[in-house]
Amino acid sequence: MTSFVKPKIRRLNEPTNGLGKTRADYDGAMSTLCAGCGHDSVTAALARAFYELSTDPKDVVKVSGIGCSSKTTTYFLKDAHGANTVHGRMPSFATGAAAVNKNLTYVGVSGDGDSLSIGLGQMAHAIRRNVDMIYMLENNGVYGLTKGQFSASSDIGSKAKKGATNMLPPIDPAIMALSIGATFVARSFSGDKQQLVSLIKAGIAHRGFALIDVISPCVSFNDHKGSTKSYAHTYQYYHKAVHADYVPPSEEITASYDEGEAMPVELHDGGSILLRKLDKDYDPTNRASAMEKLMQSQQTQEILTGLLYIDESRPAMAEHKKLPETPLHSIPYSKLNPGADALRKLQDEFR
Amino acid sequence: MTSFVKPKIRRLNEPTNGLGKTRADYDGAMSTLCAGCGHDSVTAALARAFYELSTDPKDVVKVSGIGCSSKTTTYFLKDAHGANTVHGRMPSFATGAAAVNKNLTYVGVSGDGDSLSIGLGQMAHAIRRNVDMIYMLENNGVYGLTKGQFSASSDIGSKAKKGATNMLPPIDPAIMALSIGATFVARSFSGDKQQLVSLIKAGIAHRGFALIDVISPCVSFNDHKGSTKSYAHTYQYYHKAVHADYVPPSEEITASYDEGEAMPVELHDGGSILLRKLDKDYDPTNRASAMEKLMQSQQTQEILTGLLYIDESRPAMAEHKKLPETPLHSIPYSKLNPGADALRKLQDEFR
Amino acid sequence: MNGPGINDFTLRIATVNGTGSASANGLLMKAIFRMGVPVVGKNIFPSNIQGLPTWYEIRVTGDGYAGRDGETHFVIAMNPETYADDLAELAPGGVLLYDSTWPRPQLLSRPDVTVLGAPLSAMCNEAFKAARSRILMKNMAYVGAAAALLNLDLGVIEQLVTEMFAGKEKLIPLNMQAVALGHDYAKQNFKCPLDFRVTPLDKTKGKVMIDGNTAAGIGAVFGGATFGAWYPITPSTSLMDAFQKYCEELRVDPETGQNNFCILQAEDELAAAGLTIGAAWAGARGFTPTSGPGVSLMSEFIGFAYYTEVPLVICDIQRVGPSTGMPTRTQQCDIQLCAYASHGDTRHLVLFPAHPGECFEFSAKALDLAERFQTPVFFLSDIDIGMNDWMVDELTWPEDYVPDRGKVLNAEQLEEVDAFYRYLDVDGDTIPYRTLPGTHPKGAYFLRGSGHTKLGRYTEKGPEYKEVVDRLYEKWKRAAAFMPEPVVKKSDRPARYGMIAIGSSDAAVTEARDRLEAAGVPVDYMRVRGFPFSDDVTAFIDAHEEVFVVEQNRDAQLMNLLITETSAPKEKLVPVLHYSGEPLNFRFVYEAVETALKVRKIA
Amino acid sequence: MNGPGINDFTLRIATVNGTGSASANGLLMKAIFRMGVPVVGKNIFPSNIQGLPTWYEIRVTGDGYAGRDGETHFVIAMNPETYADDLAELAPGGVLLYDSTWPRPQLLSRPDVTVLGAPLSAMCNEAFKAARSRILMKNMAYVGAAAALLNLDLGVIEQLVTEMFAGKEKLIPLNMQAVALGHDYAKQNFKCPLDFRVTPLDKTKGKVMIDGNTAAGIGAVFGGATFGAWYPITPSTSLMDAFQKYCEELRVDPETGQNNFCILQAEDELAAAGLTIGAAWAGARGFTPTSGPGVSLMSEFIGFAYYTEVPLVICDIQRVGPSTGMPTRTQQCDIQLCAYASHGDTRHLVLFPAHPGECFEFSAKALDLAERFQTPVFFLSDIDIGMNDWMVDELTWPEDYVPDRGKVLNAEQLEEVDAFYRYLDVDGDTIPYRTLPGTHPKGAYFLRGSGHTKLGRYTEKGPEYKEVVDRLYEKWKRAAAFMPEPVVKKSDRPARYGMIAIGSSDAAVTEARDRLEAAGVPVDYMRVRGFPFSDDVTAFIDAHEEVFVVEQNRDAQLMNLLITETSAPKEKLVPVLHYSGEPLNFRFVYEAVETALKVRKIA
Ligand SMILES: Cc1ncc(C[n+]2csc(CCOP(=O)(O)OP(=O)(O)O)c2C)c(N)n1
Ligand SMILES: Cc1ncc(C[n+]2csc(CCOP(=O)(O)OP(=O)(O)O)c2C)c(N)n1
Ligand code: SF4
Ligand code: SF4
Ligand SMILES: [Mg+2]
Ligand SMILES: [Mg+2]
Repeated sequence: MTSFVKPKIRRLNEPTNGLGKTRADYDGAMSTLCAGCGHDSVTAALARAFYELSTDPKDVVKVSGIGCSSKTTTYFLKDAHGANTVHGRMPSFATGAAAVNKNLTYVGVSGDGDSLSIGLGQMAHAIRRNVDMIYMLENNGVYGLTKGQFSASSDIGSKAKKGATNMLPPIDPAIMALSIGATFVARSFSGDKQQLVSLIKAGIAHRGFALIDVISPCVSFNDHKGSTKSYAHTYQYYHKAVHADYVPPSEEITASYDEGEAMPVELHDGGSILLRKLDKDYDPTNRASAMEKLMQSQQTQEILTGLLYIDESRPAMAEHKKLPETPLHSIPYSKLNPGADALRKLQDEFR
Repeated sequence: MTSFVKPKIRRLNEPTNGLGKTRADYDGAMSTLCAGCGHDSVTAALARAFYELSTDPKDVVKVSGIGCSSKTTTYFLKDAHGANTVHGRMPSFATGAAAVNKNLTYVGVSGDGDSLSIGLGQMAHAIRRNVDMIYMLENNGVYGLTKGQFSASSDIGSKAKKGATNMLPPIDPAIMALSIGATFVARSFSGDKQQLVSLIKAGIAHRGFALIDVISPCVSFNDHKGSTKSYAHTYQYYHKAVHADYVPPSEEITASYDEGEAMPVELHDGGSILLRKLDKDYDPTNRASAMEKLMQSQQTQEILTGLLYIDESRPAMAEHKKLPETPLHSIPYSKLNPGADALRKLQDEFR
Repeated sequence: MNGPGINDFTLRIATVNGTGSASANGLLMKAIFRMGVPVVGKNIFPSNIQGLPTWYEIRVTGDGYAGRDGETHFVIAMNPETYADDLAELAPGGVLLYDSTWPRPQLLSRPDVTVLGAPLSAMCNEAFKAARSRILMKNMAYVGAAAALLNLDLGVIEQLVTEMFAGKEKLIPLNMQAVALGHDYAKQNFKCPLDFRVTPLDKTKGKVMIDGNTAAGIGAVFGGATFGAWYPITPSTSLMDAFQKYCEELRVDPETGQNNFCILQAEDELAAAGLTIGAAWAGARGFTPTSGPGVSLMSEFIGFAYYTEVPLVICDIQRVGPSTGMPTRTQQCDIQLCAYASHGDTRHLVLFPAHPGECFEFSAKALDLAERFQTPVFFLSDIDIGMNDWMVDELTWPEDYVPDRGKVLNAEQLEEVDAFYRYLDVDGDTIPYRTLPGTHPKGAYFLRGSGHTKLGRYTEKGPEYKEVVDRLYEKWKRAAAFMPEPVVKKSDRPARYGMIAIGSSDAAVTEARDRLEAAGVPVDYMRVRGFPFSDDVTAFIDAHEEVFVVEQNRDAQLMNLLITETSAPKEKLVPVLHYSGEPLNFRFVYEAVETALKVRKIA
Repeated sequence: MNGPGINDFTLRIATVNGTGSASANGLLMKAIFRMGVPVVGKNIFPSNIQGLPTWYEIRVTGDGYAGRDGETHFVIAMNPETYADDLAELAPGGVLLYDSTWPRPQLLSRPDVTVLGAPLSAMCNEAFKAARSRILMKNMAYVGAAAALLNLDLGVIEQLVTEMFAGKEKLIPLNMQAVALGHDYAKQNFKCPLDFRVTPLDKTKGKVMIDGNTAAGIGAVFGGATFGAWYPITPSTSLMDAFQKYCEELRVDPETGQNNFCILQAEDELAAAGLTIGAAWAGARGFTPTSGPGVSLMSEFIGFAYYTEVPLVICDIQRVGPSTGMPTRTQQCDIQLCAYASHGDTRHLVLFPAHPGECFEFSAKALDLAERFQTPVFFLSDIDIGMNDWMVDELTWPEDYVPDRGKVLNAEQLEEVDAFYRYLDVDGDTIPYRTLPGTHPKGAYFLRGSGHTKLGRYTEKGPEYKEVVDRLYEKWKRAAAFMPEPVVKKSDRPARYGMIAIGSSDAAVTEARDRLEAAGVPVDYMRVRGFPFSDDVTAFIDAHEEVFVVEQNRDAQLMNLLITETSAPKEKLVPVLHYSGEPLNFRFVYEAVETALKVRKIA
């Protein structure tokens, strides 16, 4: 019952990234999820994205709440610090951690139960603060770990494995995030690795909070007929709206693209995100219109995916809090201690 | 420091309502808020609405959280049961109370701190459940009772009394509510009593959760220049979109109205709400378009008021939970006790 | 102390979760039960859904003891991952059966145990086609082998299989075929039955095998609960599942189709508390099941209910803490929390059921106490009681039971009173009257968690504030007399030593006491069933030289409560602490007491 | 015991909040302080913003006692709403001054006090035009009248007014005009000064008047805190206000304009805890101020920090509980909660500062302890300490102070170790090493509130789980030696009786002790400053026949901790409980002890 570390065997001529690391260097402990669980695909996509970005794993911080989804932070990037916090409260923990050292990359992993019920307030407020992190919401419409209760993302009419029908309207994380000022809102599907990897890379590059709502089916409790979060249902209603490719600062955008259909969004790090609209009249830089599309898609059950909204203009928390370059833990005490003189002077008003 | 009960002096020929009660019969204890506080006007509007509806005060249940706004539940309808709960958790308490007796009217009173920070999750989930209650969010952009911190409804750029500038995007309760499936969303201003009283009456008549976001300025901590929740700012940017009049079941709709501009919404109690669009292309029965208008108004700082969205079709909690006519506390034990035979039979599987 | 013997041994089945072994294990246990032999079943499962080690332990206990033994005599090892542990677990002389489709010579490393290999997978793969059914059938095959080795009645097994597949009859022969595979293999290859085995008795008549959460859920139905709210958390979830199931079966109005109950899944535990308090304030009899983390989250609301005097029943099914801890392992580690939860001066009523029979009784009792005393009441159970099947007397409900709704004024009564004051102790019993919304204008009052006078008005005046909280203290003290009285098992001879325990420790402590007495150490035992403690508890401690307080936590929480909340001298109390997460066993208690007494004798 | 006299009396000013009286009252207190005479100021304010009764109490205490007297000798009654109470409050022989613009004959109902009427409103209305300034000037007018009656130095008052209106100089003469109005009226109409009055001394040199929250905020700045998160709640808000103020003044990098700190306003207390724990885990020295309801809400996270061993400083500024209670009144009612907060077996470190000087010192100390022991530390203050101005020695910071960051491995150290295991006690001091994110791949580990081994791996095995929680217990015990040692005030003569107190009770208990001794009852006094208790505490109890435990709550929470967490016999401890919400006064303590001892003598 201890967590098993995957055996590390490097193959001959195995491809490596800019840091000379192989894809396996981005693995973590062996998964203890159910065979076929969507979450394992998301884990793989995260590892792949970091591999492709040539991120040094030690510069990543992984944070999660509680749930099957939240367990996955142990299953990738074993060389990164990680934390399983308490249920629904990962956002505050992640925000606190992110405030300390703005030079690391923060990955939050959560579930629909963890984020939309017990954790709704915290997620919303992390969005407001525009904390510089990527937030993977592994959305299966159900509480996996506690065996199959409806979550707040269940659609009206969706059926539970035991037969009950959900009567309450869903909280769509993408719509909710847009409604309170999120700066990066994406949706994807654990079954579409290519799209997911692209979005993760874009999300990491984004300045501020990047939400990726990933439909990630639960094979044990929500993959049956009548569920609107099953593999089958997701494949059927899956609709790609906007494809996003992250282009690092070093690379020039060479791909030719048709003005009306694709556009680059410049990032603060000098790189850019190249957007390809698969849906012509969808504008992922216009909040009101993105919202309109999303609300329409709710009516038609369509699952709109891709980079649904991006706004690079709003400062991230590190900026509006004027956080220093040096991590808070490494500022020398001599800089923190205002000194005896200052102490004497400030007491003038107390005499 | 005990709460003072207002002296009750009935004047000669004082007007009375259908129950023979005067407006003063809808009063409560004397307010201990600051002179000029917007919340006192909301209190007055609530008392007036109940008076005009000829509601028997004893059939009303008042519930609130903690804050200046939340104190106001003592300041009206002294003959109704009321409860000041804990900070941000009124929605759950109110939901529990409402589940017991579907024949009473439930009024929640809260503040922007109470509802949008500590209480965001609970408010959202009460909305999802479509609890049959009216929810007054007395919104002053500030924590009044704790002396002036920004709340989550503060607009970007709004200035605190002590000088700080808010950098975080606001949570607009109306937008948030729409985004998660609210069935009645209105906005008003403590300074516009007439609109407020109409909306309250409509909200009470609505089946399900009726949110009224009331801009209710805090004269002590957020009524200065630079605040976007001051009286002056609100008057300046105030924009009425849709007027709503509640028409009780007994009355016929006699007012003539122009088809394009006004429309009646039929209520489950046989009455109706007569909508008058003051903004021609605003459709308060279309969620996506209401959302669009609201998001646009955020850009222009316009404060869109009136009945912003209504949907009478979705069942309220009492319906989807199949709550009985008899309050849960009065079902005789003989009906609750399945009896010895049933007990014997159900144990067959345990042998 | 005792070795394995006829109708006296422990069997442990090691499998992987998510492989369907749970029903096979239940079948084994039920078969023994139906043969009239008392059994104890303990499920040791991991906190995940599929693929991790899981154990099911069956103690065959002809004497009828309800706790664990502490030794394992027979292991069915179906999970190679845990072979080593399973082998180590066996008492000398024990037997291990494993799936020898893949032979494991290292299992022979212990000369003092017998290892039997049966090629269960091979046989099932040969006999069955579908991949999933091969896995499931392997489980039935070990049931067959165990039946042969332990002398189980195949007819009883067939009957159970038949019941299990009611509605899917064509599965019955397939499953019996698998049973036969294992059974025949064992018969042909091993000396069957083993020396320790089952022989029919007549000791389970009038008994049921039920888990405490189910029993508590049924108790809430019969106790007249009309409201329940919860946020899912292991190990409390099945309590609400049971309440919901039986409400839906038994409480829907046949004429209107309306529900004579309301169950709400909350968005978190803070909301679950708020929902329950709101409903109780409005007059419903309600409760909320949870576990330690939930109680922590409810803390603010618990203090609110205490101070505003709203009935509130919280069923805390304890699991290993602190923090998330081991969510599928058992402990008694929230005793102190439940006694005093919330900031400020707060103290609550706590019930300590010891088995599913009491869960059934106390879940209704908790509702009665909460409404009578208008205060939070904790129903403090744990995983061991809540999620394991225990053999208890068939549940029966008192014909004359009337729910105690406490002091609630109705419209007629209000009509008659001059004035109603919510917090006035009009008749000196420390409990004021309350009213429900919608009853009568005279009954209207304002509930607040801020300072209030005995008339119910807001106050910031010290003396007015004190008057109310002083009464609350008196009310709490008075409740001691209304708690279920302690259960005492006295030694036949005068005993210098005593033992005190609560809840799920009872079974092991009872057995340890009997065996200590049999071994010449007379010990009296008091099982405490409620907090605040009655004077009997002090008297019991006073009457003994030394009292061992047996409990399942690190910090001696019950002992600390006994120290501060009785007048007994603390020097007399000796902690016996077990907190590994597995249910307590009698050997642990026996040895702890024996060792302590030896030390005394030497010193 | 003592009557009013020169430099020894209590003045109480009754006003309505929101009328600007706070600055006038502060002025009066400061004037006395500047005259070299020690003062004690207590602000008794309502939980609203405007329009309710509020009192400011100034004790003039030539002897330098820092607590309340318990009697009132002079009342400035400016709030007709509370005239009756204010009159009743006066000790016989006392004086009441009121605004006789509206004469109140009923104030003459007590023959044993002197009532003085001054038409303050009338005079101000005549002298000043603007409505708001009339209200404000009335406050200055009572300052003037008080100055005349109490012999205050007008020069000092003028100096204070000048400082107060720095930058708005044209207000100075106006305010002094109002002072003169009151002063002259009093001189002309009353016998000035009164018998009890102020005469200059030299006892305030090197002293400052500061409140505990401000001092704690400054302490956190000097202690090197870089992170703070909070959700606003009375009475803790001003602690973070102070930290923020001085950070902004003293901690912004002059070159880059970047902040060498981060302060986050949380969305609630659960988030405040999460933010602080997250920041601490990532390496910042952080803290979160709150009050009782906040601690309740943080409970789950507190257990998480305890079990995962993340440093966490919570400043609990206590107010009257339970529930919302009286949020602007003081109590010591969260002692037990802070000692054990959260479900499961949890126990924490608690510091008990007794005055702003210690707030300054202990807020840094709390950071040191939290980082050294990698565990939650409570800084347990209350409204009385936190929000009232106390006279304390000028704050000085030790030149050689170095923050204790505890056992953190940096990149070089990690490079050298074979392997890093988060929960391994490598050097036997019960404290493992930790690492910070971003340091070194070898330092990576996974933090979890679920079962983990000493190597930091997930586990559901009892023995592995126990190994870690057993070490946690040892670690907690070891911390006792690192807590600030108790402060003992011994009687000159051998004393049969002792007193124990913590925090804000200290001032009153110290004075009561002195006066008991003076009255012939020798009593020793130990002030406890930290939990877990050191052995000195047990020794102190052992050394006395009877020990009075003085505390400000209903349930004797400190006494209960002493009973369970020391080996002292509980029979020796006698509770002295004060919980009306007003700060403790020495008379209460004196009388409680005297009465108890009288009973002993009789019995
Ligand atoms: C405070 C608290 N309450 C309840 C739980 C029980 N719990 C664990 S995970 C979970 C829900 C997980 O659902 P989700 O976040 O959707 O994750 P999934 O398992 O579906 O991936 C719950 C309710 C808990 N661990 N802590
Ligand atoms: C658990 C808890 N945390 C903090 C507080 C302190 N508190 C009281 S009211 C309030 C904010 C009120 O703001 P809002 O809801 O906007 O009401 P307003 O006073 O502005 O009307 C806060 C933080 C509290 N009472 N309880
Ligand atoms: S229960 Fe569902 S969510 Fe959890 S691991 Fe299994 S498939 Fe995944
Ligand atoms: S502080 Fe603000 S919100 Fe509170 S009563 Fe005064 S004006 Fe109203
Ligand atoms: Mg889920
Ligand atoms: Mg507000």
